[in-house]
Amino acid sequence: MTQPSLVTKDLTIRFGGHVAVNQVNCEFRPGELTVIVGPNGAGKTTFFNLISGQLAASSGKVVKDGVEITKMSPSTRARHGIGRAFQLTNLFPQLSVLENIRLAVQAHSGDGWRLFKPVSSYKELAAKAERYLEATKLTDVALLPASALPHGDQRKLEVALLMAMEPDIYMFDEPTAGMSLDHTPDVLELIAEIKHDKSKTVLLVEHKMDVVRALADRIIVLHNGELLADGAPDEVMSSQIVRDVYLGKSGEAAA
Amino acid sequence: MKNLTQILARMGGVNLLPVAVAAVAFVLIGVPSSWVTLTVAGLAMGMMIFLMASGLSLVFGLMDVLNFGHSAFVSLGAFVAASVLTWLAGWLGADSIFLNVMALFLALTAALIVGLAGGWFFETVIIRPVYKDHLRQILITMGALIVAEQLILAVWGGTPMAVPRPQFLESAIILGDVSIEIYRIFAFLLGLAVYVALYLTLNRTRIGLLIRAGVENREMVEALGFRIDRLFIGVFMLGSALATLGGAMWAGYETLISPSLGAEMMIVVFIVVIIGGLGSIEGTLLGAIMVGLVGNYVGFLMPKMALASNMILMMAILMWRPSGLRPAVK
Amino acid sequence: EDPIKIALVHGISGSTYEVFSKQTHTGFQMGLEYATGGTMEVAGRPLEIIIKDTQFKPDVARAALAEAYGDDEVLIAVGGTSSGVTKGMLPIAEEYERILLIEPAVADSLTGEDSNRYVFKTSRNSSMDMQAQALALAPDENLFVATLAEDYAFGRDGISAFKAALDGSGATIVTEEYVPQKTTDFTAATERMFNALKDKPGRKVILIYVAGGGDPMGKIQAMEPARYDISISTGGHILPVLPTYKRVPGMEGAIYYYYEIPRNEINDWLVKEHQARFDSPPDFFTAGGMTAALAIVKGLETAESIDTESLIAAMEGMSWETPKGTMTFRPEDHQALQDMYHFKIRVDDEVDWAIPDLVREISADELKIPLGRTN
Amino acid sequence: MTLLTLNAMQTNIEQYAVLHDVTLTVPEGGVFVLLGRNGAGKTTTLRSIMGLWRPSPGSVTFRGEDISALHTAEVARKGIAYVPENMGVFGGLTIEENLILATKTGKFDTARLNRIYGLFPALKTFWGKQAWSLSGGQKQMLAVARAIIEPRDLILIDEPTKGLAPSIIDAMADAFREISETTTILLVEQNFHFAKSLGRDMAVIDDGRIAHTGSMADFAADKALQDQLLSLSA
Amino acid sequence: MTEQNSTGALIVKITVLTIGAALLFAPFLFQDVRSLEVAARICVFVVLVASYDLLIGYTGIVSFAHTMFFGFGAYGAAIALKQMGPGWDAVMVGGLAGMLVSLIVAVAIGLLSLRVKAIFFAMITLAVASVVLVLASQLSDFTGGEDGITYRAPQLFKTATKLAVDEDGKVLRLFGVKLNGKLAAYYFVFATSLALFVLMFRLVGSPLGTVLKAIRENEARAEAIGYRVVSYRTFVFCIAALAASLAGTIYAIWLKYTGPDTMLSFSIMIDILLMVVIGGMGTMWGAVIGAVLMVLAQYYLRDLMGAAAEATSNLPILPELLNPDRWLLWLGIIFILLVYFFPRGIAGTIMQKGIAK
Ligand SMILES: Nc1ncnc2c1ncn2[C@@H]1O[C@H](COP(=O)(O)OP(=O)(O)OP(=O)(O)O)[C@@H](O)[C@H]1O
Ligand SMILES: Nc1ncnc2c1ncn2[C@@H]1O[C@H](COP(=O)(O)OP(=O)(O)OP(=O)(O)O)[C@@H](O)[C@H]1O
Ligand SMILES: [Mg+2]
Ligand SMILES: [Mg+2]
Repeated sequence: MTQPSLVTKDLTIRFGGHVAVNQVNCEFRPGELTVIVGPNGAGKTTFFNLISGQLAASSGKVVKDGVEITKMSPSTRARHGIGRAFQLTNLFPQLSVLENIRLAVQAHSGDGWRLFKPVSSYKELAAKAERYLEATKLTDVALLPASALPHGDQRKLEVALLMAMEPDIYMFDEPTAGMSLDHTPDVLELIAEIKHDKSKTVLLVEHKMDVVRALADRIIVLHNGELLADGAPDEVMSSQIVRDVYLGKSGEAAA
Repeated sequence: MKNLTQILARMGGVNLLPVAVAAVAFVLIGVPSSWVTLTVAGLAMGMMIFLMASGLSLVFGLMDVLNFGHSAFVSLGAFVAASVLTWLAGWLGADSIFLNVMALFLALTAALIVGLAGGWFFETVIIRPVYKDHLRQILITMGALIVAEQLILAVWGGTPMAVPRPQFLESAIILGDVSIEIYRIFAFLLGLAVYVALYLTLNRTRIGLLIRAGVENREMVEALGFRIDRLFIGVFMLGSALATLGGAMWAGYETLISPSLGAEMMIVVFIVVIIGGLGSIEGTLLGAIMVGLVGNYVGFLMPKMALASNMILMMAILMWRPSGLRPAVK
Repeated sequence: EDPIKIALVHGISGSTYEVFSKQTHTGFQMGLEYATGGTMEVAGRPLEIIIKDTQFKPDVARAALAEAYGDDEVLIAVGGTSSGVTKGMLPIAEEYERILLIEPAVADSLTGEDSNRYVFKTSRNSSMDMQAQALALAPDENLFVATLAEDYAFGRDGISAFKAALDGSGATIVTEEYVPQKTTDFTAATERMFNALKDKPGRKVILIYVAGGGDPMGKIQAMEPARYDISISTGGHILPVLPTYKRVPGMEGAIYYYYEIPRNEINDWLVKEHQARFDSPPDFFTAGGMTAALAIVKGLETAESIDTESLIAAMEGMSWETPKGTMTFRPEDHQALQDMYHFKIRVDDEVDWAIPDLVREISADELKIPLGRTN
Repeated sequence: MTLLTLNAMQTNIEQYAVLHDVTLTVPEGGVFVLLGRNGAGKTTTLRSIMGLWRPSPGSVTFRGEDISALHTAEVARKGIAYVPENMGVFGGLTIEENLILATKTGKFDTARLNRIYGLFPALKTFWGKQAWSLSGGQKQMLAVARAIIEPRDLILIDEPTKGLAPSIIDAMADAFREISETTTILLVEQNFHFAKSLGRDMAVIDDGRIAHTGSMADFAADKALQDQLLSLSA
Repeated sequence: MTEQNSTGALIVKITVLTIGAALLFAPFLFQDVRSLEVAARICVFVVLVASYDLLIGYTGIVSFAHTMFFGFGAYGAAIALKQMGPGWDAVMVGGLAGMLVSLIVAVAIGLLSLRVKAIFFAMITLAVASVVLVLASQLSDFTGGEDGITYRAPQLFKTATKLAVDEDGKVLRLFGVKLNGKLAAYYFVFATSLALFVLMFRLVGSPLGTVLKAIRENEARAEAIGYRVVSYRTFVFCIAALAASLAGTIYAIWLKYTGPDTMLSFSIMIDILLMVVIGGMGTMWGAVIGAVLMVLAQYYLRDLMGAAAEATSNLPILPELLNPDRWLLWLGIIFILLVYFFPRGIAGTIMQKGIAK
């Protein structure tokens, strides 16, 4: 088996008395797509926040490729190859779609500190940005400010930003929420493509069961901040406890 | 250690800060009569600053509007009250307490009315288009400040104006070596009354909640069935009226006023609002009293430091509590 | 004939002091009128006045003055209102080699090291104020003084001038309090002064030297210094401020001008005309403006020819009549030496303000005004 | 009986014409579902009813009264509640305060409150917490709870199941079914499965026009129509 | 946001280039004293406003300490010129000292407080700036206190200096303009300002410029995709401080006078703010337009209003309102209307026009 690229050890965060993520131990490997499910408020987004650094852990560790990153700032973690997209769309609203993507590309290339050469002279940057625009089918709206896009396209741009960061670890938080059915397949295809690159690790939070079934190599279940189940999709989805806390009746119907 | 903090918290937490400062000052000053004089004067000064700051804090905290034009209302209140008092100078000079009080009452009422009207105008014309946009608020209220100052200059001229005071507020009560100005006692009581009134409206009614919700999401409050636009005008009018009231009281204290009065008080007022914590009337009161007391104690103990005392106080408090003493949002 | 051009370079917008500049302008106009008998002509040439606004900004002031000299080609410029702005104007006069007559800015330094031979000053300076103030206290061994001033150059210089004037009189300074500029609460400083003074024998005086807008005198009076036999002393002030002096009847000090004090023809005319035209008596700056106009006309009339060098020659050491009596430009630094007035406050309920009654004239030679410029 | 009528409604947002012609009749009682792709104009329709956008020309009639010129607050006081797409919870306020604002008198009706606790236990758990700290799904619950804390005549709900866990969706479906016995619900949904189980009548909106109206049962049976209007074939 | 190819953008660029040309030939085009003063002031304020726009327009940092840095540069040069006598060594020493102090203070403020909320940051800068203002007035032995310092500029810039002489030893004239030290001083101001402006212009067009905008738009997201926000903010705060400091040095050399009212006071801060907003935040072109309009207004609006008041003198009320001394009132009203109707400022609004959709 390959070495895990990302490991959490006893990862915990408390908000006052409330423990949102509780002693979670988990390993994630390159080439594997893990879907994280769990009821609302289970701590999925919080778990992502702890890995990507938006929140600081109360205790426990996050280790990426053998390096402990628990104390690092979000930007440092991003430069260590951790990338994420947000559950609530989180863009640069007044900048154009192209600029949004270019920012992500150049963060990766370390060009942010180039002071005096005009942006246009960085050909490679432009070419890459162009590629991600095409991949997410946003070329037509490249020059519009992000805030002018309809909801569906904003979600796509959110995904495009993550792709353009070219991280080792991809974390998607409900990427298709609120997206109508004609748009959803575009995004799912993109995620599937990343999966084919065996050096990348993918984490995905998703409530739509058809999506989960189509993509998951492995499912982990969070409940009340605790790791409740971890294993192959069929196995996890059919376990009684998951049905009880997560799927409810519709789960039974679907299973 | 932990026990101690808990005990302190139960006894009132940061509210004890002025008491602690006063206690330390008592030891350092060593002359009890001076200490009493300074403390009482400081408390009253704090209350006057509170009057000027409360409107800003209200508008800033509840509606998230940073109104640089606030100081124009302070000046306006001062000049309106001073004009009324000058006009009624005959009543003031009279021996009848009733006439004295009537003149004072009319002056304060005039200031309040002008504040309400001005606030209405300000909200509808100046502020309404820039809710939620801090930068444009700063800019547009700055522009309004320039215009308002020029208008005051045009109406009252630039010469300093002497303000007559009612006879019964002149002079001081002398107890041994302690002297307490009557005007300061009056200011203290008025400030206290305003504080209690504000506290009750904001905490005993849904108004405070509505305004906070309205700032966050105006449309949603309307969708719940409230006319947030009218409420906002109301709050703004109240804030401006408090400013003019504060200005009127300040005019009576200063007795010689010039149109730059508001602008000169502005830094102190901002400091008070900041160290008090955004949006809380309690915090503003606490901040104002701290500024009043510390100013007097430092002025007595280390005159050289008096200048920087407010700044140092602000820095120290922000280091200790980055969002002020008693922020509305915990 | 070509007109003789004179520029008035003052701040007439941008600060509340703009009204003072306007008083100066009024006084200046009336002065010209008086001196030329209404013809507005000197030596057969008409006078033309050009008004420039400094906006109370030194850089704008410098540009305005340069423009007056360079583009409008005025012979003489008169200005400015605040000392800082005026200080910035000094080198421009030197650069263009034209006369700058300072009125009404007061700072001593305007005729000091940084000044130059093109600068004349008709307005009084701070040393005159403070020395006169000291003399008005009739200092002797029996006098104990606590001083209160604002903590910046102007305040500190004033107090040193005051101390210098007390030197040798035997009077004691028990404490010097300096409060930050724009202070509004004087309780702390007052307590310190009370504590320092109250156990002293003899006459006990608090001397106030605060120029800002506030009213420290009223606030100290409200703390009832009389219970320790302490009295207050401070300089006179412009009319709008005098109502606040009603709280201190009997107070003594020194003043630069009050319209009822000087007894001479010019002042009589000024008071009468001003009353008639503006329905109010003239104030500090009206008198000052008139003084400047009278100096210029006299200079032009006595100069051999109408050019800068002849004018300087004529004006150095020149004595001329003003609403305040005779003044003389000291040849060394071009400061106009003048009389000051020792006053005592009288309250008359019929009058809106407190009246500074003349106690005695402090003549120019009693004051030992230090020499400014030596270059 | 007709509760709400939208009559040839056109709505412009700034210079863009978003709704071209929306004519719709919502009968009293039950759940009326409005379907459509992203950007079709569903949210705009709801906002136009609430008076948050102004339709012109066109009118909105509620219980026979034209409400299209009323201020949003007045529309709300006619008994219409709105659960917006972005949930519109007041993050700086606690759960309790959010709910208090939604009541008429400032006091809770205990029975209703208990029913809400039953539907969404999480709200009880976090009662005194500030709403910004809630998870995405919990905010959605709060938004719905606000709409039903008082009796209303009509509730407009914009995509309530977005981001909800399956078990909660079930609970929500039950809740809507129960509510719809006394109150009419106009529901905008992407989750066709969910919509299908609730709706009695339905309409599809496409590019700012009503493309289809009819009963839910008929629509659910007609796969070809679904495919044509919603790209549901996948 | 395609600023590049709209007709509006073209108009703005042509305007700015015209302004540049007018400034370049100012001494020859407008041969009076006031015009040259105005032109020099415009040059300096373009730099000052552009550097402030780096903060407020590009990065979204609201600072009230910008005049403080301007003052450091000015006082550095002024004190050095006063103490060491007029000479280039003094200019160098003073200018560098000003920059050094600016840098230290900027780093300190940046590291200590750029993490706090924007509104607190604005307050803290206001506090620091007012402390410095008071210090300048207290340390009067050094700074000349309220009155400021006058001093002499290097020999080359003295009006009496002759750059070229004709046969009689008199100053040579070119198109009627004396080739004297004043002219040299003006071109010194123009050239140094131009250089600083071009540097900042390149800066905002570089990848760094985009990062700054990203921070303005959504700080947390910029951090999440890998930008160290605090470093970038501190960096741009320092750059802006240095540019302001240099502008101060240049202005001090030109004016030969430095005092709190010209270099430090809060009213200059307000001027800068007005200029940025009038021109348009977040575009360097706007800085030029804003500075030009505002300086022209300061020097000429009065005259204009005087003329207007005279022209309307037989109408009621109008002349009173058009009284030249009320020019600030009108400026304030114009400013409010601008913020209200053209939130993107003049340059920003024009650039918006004619964008091909
Ligand atoms: N900053 C915070 N402060 C306090 N509590 C928080 C904070 N962030 C999250 N929580 C709490 O932690 C719990 C987990 O929230 P989280 O957002 O991780 O849920 P989630 O699993 O992503 O749910 P959903 O599927 O609804 O998005 C919630 O109960 C929430 O209220
Ligand atoms: N504020 C706005 N400014 C400009 N265009 C807008 C605005 N709001 C909506 N639109 C446009 O109006 C159209 C309809 O939007 P609406 O939000 O009503 O769609 P929707 O059917 O609710 O879609 P979704 O399923 O994505 O929520 C879209 O093309 C959208 O881009
Ligand atoms: Mg989540
Ligand atoms: Mg929608």
